[in-house]
Amino acid sequence: GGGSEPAAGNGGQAEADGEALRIAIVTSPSGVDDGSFNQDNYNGILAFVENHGNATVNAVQETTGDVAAAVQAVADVVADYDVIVTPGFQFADISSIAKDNPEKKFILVDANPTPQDGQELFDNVYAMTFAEEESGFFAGVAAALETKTGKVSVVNGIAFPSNVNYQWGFESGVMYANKHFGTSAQVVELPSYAGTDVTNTNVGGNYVGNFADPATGKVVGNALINEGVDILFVAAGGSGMGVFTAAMEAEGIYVIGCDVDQFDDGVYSGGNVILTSVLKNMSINVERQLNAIVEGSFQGSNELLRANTDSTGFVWGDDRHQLSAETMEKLEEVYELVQAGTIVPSANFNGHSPDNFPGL
Amino acid sequence: MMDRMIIDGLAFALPLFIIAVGGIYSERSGIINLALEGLMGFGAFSGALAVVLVLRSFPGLQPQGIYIAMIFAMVGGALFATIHAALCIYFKANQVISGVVINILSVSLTAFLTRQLNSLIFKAPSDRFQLGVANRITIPGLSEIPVLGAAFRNLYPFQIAIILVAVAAYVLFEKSRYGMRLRACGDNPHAVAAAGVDVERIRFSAVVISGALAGLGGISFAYSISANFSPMIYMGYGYLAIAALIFGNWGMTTTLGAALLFGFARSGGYELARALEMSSTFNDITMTLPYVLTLILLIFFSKTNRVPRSLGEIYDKGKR
Amino acid sequence: MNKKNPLTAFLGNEKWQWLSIPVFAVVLSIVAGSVVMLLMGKNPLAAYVGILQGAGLVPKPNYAGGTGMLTDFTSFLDALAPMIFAALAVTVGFRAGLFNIGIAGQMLLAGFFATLLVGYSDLPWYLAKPLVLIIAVTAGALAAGLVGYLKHRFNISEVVSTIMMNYIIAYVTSYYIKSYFVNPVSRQSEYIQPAASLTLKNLRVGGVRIDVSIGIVLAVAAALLVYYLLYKTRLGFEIKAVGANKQAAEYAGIHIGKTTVTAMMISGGLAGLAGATFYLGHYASMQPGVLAGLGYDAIATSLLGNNHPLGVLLASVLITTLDKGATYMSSKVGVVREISGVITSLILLFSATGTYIRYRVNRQRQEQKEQQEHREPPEEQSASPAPGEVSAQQVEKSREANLKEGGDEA
Amino acid sequence: MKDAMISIRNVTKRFPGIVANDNISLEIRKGEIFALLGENGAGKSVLMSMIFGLYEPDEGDIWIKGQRVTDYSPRQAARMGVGMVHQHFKLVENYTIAQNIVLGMEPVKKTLGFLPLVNLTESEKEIEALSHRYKLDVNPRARIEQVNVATRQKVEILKMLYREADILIFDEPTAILTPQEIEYLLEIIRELRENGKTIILVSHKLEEIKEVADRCAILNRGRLVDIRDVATTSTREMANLMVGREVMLEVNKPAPAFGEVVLEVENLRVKNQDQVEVVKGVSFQIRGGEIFAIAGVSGNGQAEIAEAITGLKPVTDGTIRLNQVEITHYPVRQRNLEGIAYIPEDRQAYGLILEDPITDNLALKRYFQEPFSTPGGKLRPEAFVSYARRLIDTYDIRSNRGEASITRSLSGGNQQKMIIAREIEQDTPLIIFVQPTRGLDVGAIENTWQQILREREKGKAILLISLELDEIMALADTIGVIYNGEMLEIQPASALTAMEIGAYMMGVKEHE
Ligand SMILES: Nc1ncnc2c1ncn2[C@@H]1O[C@H](COP(=O)(O)OP(=O)(O)OP(=O)(O)O)[C@@H](O)[C@H]1O
Ligand SMILES: Nc1ncnc2c1ncn2[C@@H]1O[C@H](COP(=O)(O)OP(=O)(O)OP(=O)(O)O)[C@@H](O)[C@H]1O
Ligand SMILES: [Mg+2]
Ligand SMILES: [Mg+2]
Repeated sequence: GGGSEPAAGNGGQAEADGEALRIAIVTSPSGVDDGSFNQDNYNGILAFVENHGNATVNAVQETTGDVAAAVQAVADVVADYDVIVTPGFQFADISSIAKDNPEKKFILVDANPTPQDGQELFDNVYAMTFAEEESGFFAGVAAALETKTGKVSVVNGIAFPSNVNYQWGFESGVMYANKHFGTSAQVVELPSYAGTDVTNTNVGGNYVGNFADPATGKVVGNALINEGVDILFVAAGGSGMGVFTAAMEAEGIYVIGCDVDQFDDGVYSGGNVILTSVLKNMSINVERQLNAIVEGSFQGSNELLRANTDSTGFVWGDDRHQLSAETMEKLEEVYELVQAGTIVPSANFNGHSPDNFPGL
Repeated sequence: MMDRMIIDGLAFALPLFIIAVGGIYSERSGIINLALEGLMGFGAFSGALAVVLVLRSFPGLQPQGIYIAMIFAMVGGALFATIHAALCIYFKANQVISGVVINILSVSLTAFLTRQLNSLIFKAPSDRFQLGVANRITIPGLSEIPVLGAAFRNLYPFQIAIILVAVAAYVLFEKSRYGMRLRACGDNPHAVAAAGVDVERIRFSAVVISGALAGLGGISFAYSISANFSPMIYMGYGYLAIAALIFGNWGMTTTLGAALLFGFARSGGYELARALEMSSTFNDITMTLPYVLTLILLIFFSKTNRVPRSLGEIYDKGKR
Repeated sequence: MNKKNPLTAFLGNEKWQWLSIPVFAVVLSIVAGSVVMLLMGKNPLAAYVGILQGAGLVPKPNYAGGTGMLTDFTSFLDALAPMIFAALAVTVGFRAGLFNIGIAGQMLLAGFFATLLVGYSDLPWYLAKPLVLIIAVTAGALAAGLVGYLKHRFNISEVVSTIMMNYIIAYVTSYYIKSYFVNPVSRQSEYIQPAASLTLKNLRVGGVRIDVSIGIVLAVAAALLVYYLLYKTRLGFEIKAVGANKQAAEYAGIHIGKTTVTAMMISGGLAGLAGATFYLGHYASMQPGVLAGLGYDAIATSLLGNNHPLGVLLASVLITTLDKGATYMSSKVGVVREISGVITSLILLFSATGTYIRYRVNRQRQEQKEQQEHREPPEEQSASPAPGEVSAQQVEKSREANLKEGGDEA
Repeated sequence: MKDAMISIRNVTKRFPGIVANDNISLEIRKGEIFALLGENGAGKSVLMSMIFGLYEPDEGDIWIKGQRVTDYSPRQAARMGVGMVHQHFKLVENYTIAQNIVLGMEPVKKTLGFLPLVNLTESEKEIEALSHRYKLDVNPRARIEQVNVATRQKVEILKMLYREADILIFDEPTAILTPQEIEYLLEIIRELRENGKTIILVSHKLEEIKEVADRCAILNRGRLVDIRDVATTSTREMANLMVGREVMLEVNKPAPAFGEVVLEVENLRVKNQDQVEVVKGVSFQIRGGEIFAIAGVSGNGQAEIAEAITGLKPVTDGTIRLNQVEITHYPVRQRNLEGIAYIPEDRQAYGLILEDPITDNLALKRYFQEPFSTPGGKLRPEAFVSYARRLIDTYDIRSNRGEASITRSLSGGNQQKMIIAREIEQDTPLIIFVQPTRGLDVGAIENTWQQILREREKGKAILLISLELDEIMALADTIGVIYNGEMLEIQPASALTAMEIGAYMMGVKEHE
């Protein structure tokens, strides 16, 4: 499958040889070929390996999805590698391993390391999180510009901060388009699928209530389509596949993918339901950090990555989206504003709301 | 709202039903079939693989994809079921255990093969086979009936296939020579053997049929829920089918009732949640509706339940 | 084939068949697994050694900071405990003729209540830990006891009710976890207090981190206890009788309902302990709505252990080894982790044929024996009086007292 | 030789620990009635099963109609015209009688021009006619689970007749039929012979053999003892050959010495599982030292009376008193302890746990007491073993591996002996015997009868439920006749003749 050459065996020797970096990517259940989140990280590593001939990468999978199990999986293999890439919030606790293994480097994606005895930063851990609200914002703008029925929606998994960020970012984007581009899109929410965030505040939106329940995802999708929604922004993990199915089965409905380019998931007999995908650019950031390691410039830190480092964004390739040229133009326009920090879309805990944020 | 409840309820109930019919075949022949979950999954895997392979060479067949998938899902499910049949019938394994083992094997094997095949054959690492969606069919005339007309609207092709297959399965089971012998095997295989009928052959074929039917149900779920095959197909619907057939007292029509109950309780639960405007956190609670309802109904209906008499007994010719 | 076949000789010793036949099944599946591995172009030996290394049973070539073989081994023991409990739960059910498919649900319920009631409290360890055990046993026993009651009172198949309850428990606990004690980062329940944990985590022995599992001690004790209970006590006799023939048990005056519910409660109690050592031991938090796969694997483990408590101990070691060692093996050999799942299922598949192997082997041995006996004519039958003749004399005697002389023709 | 329908040549069949058939050779001629007798466990059923293809001989071979059979199975046997009525019924319980009879050769009719569907309307008529012809009246549409044991026996016979086999094996077909039914059956057998069929009859009832058979073979412990012409052999000789000693089936019953009333049943009403009242206000008393027999045709509620007294079936009305204590609603265990022993009719379903060893089964009603377990609830395996050894010895229970034998491997007769042994050893004031000698050989019957009488001597109250009038006449002090759930007559045994009882059993009221 995803794994390549065995890296174990001749331990310390390889390390002396500066270039022969041994990399492991440890993933939670879905593995490196999930066509999504994990795969994007893996692609970053593969790109690096391509340019550094004798670097090796091994894919290791943890099958339960439990946080303790995730950390255990890292602990099981860490001795055999120089760098461990861990995509996913499940791996926040690797900080304990990092502390014990100062010579190993860790690239943690989508979470900050769990503090150990009050220590929040670790010299050997580069943790990247993304401003999901920015990606959501681009989705919102695109949806508002492209809708025919004037009704758009966002579907999420559970109202954890990352999901609320996507939701509010999306709503911010719709608001922005309505105000600045003369659209009049309405964000449809089903009261019965409203989310309650981690502070127990009702945040509205459409939450499936689960990340691995495509059946309910489809029910939510259908319900929204029934309400007249024609563009759905889907950030709901595995449950999202159900929303895609609902869209494929209906006529003239489009979805906006998230995290990675999901164009291939949208293919069906009638064409493709993916309008576009909004991104967290994990692969380029993973590759950047791997390069930093070989160059010796690696520095542990906890980074919230934004558009200003091209870390959030949307799909550009012409054959990977179905936006009109006009919409693309407007998206590029707002992209620059977001990059510049002029627009700061509302997020779960940044103090702004979708109808009142800087740049609106 | 009623419409949606009927349409969604049916789309869920029918695949569940056909899996349960598979279970009935096996169990009424005397072989406990806890392997339905695994058979369903392996069937779905086979169907999906076939579709992906065919479409690679003949992309023009996209609209026929679902039919290809259904046929191969039945073939795959049937082939995989031979393991259960051989274990239970020729190797005299404990049938409960064999079923559980088949399930474990199915999950790991399909996950493993999906990955291997994707990277080996398609050179595109992935953990799933993309299926595309099924077109939906509305039957003119019948669909105009008020309220109940919904049952004839927005049908998946597999629903119609399931109904056809189920009718055939019913006739074979209840009216044919084979069916009569099969049901007798579940009651007293020694009587069947003494009548000069090969019990082992009957049981083997019954288990194989159960695999085919479970496979058909599995590919239907794959199409209707996520439009792809991935290990996510193992959501316990095979076990639910077992519950339905026991609830249905191992009879076909009663099991259809049980499956419909599950389907409508499920879609009804969604509608109820929507009507009450409860927040999404309560989803978990409304999702329990079919299961709670089943338990309560079982209290009233289980008293008369009659397990096939020889179910689970290892058949030994010389047994006295 | 009919000559002295060493395999028959090895497998034929009935006293050791409980062990020799599963071992044979395991060997077969290791061979089959090797073939798969070779087909994939991987070295099977390295893979199997890798599994043992990962489980801490064989040293790895190198260890990361703060870890050693002991780390892996203690972690293995920690994972072993819930497996033993869960498989024992299945065993007890089987013995009573009940198929407890609800282990996963009972584990979850037990873990949930123990976590909710004790996991977040400030109780000192000497109160918290026993309380966790008590609550877990109670929750598991009550949930399974209900299944037993429904079975007896309403004739509801335990297979159906446990499946239904698995779903209900998973959804309801999921609702509470997500609503009241979820950790927004990990997306599962908040970690429990160390005082409530059944595993003493991150202790250091000579600079090496180890997890000391209290559960494993309890689990081994539980296996011995269950053995004693099932094979050496009155209750065990009753459970067996009910499991083997309900009508006969009832006829013998055994209270079917009480025995059914008791057996189910013991099974559920053990499942509860599996839940405690799983959710408040090996792990320290719960994933909402997820039923532990362990609950199903335990069914197969129980079989591999021949549904015998002591066999279950060995089988649990084997299955846990495969599971624990899989990650390291997959990293070392460079195969997907699922291959270990495939091997596990192969083992189970082959061991499911154990009865058959036993039957064949015994038959063959019997034939060999009888062929030998046949060569020298059977002495025993003519020499010593057969039991029937002895009693015939007794009958003669009693006949004198009870029968009057005469023919039997009408 | 040329008219040998079946030829068994040096056949040996072994089971673990036992040689069930030891080098047996015999020939069965066309058109004869050949009887096979022998003690319980002598190997009769095994031999028959080999002729029917259920077992394969370990050594030797079987020739049928001059053809050596290889790769033999019931299917093959059926093709060669061999039919068999099995000792343990092989019936599909949830099928109708007609369905059972046609199973394996179901008539199909093209429906809609192409679908071959099973159609039983014709067969049902045929079967009805067949059953009239042979006076084996059954309703072809009745389900097996709803009919009594005698009817099931008739179905087994009809099954074979329907198949028009020309070699017919009857393995103890008369064990549970009424005298009239037995008469009919023997007539049928004769008629079949007239029609040129070859018949093998396995039976413990020597008079039957004497009445119909031409020749008989006697088996003892798997070996063929002798083959005799029936006409020149007395039943007494047959019994001698079979048991190896003199057997007398006439009992010397000492004069009764009745004690206190032990069991008192008043106005007992019981419903069956379909909520139909099957015992309708029955009252009777049994005194110590008294054998009270309930005579009646099978299915008239006698089994339910026994089950109500032992607590296995709930009582809808009435009272049951044991030694003046009302036990109507006591649980089973408490009744056992108060003093009821019970030999049930269906030993395989109720009396025994077939998969368990003899030890556990013999202690099934005692395991919870000293010395089998400690007051703390720990079992004492030594006690189980020594107790089992004693009973095996005392009651002549024959098995392949002594007390460790799995109960299922015992022959039917020996299983019955186990139950009788266990229950008598309970030493209770009341013992209920239901069909105690069903399927037993003469030697064992004699033995059992003696045991029953010995218990009577000890002052036990004994309830005997039997279909065998002989048995009732031989043993009973008092006889009650049950018909359709009602006790028609209760009289001292001396006041009733077999004819009168027979009449009451058919439902004739009063002295007409
Ligand atoms: N399947 C079997 N497995 C083991 N032993 C068996 C089996 N079948 C028969 N036997 C043994 O073979 C012997 C002969 O049994 P069989 O049933 O032929 O006796 P039988 O003469 O028919 O006795 P009965 O009059 O009690 O029916 C018995 O000792 C029995 O225990
Ligand atoms: N399928 C069945 N399952 C359980 N019990 C049954 C079934 N069919 C019949 N019975 C029970 O068997 C008995 C009928 O058998 P039978 O006609 O021999 O009754 P009986 O009056 O007890 O006669 P006897 O004791 O003289 O044989 C009834 O008690 C009936 O409830
Ligand atoms: Mg016999
Ligand atoms: Mg009866």
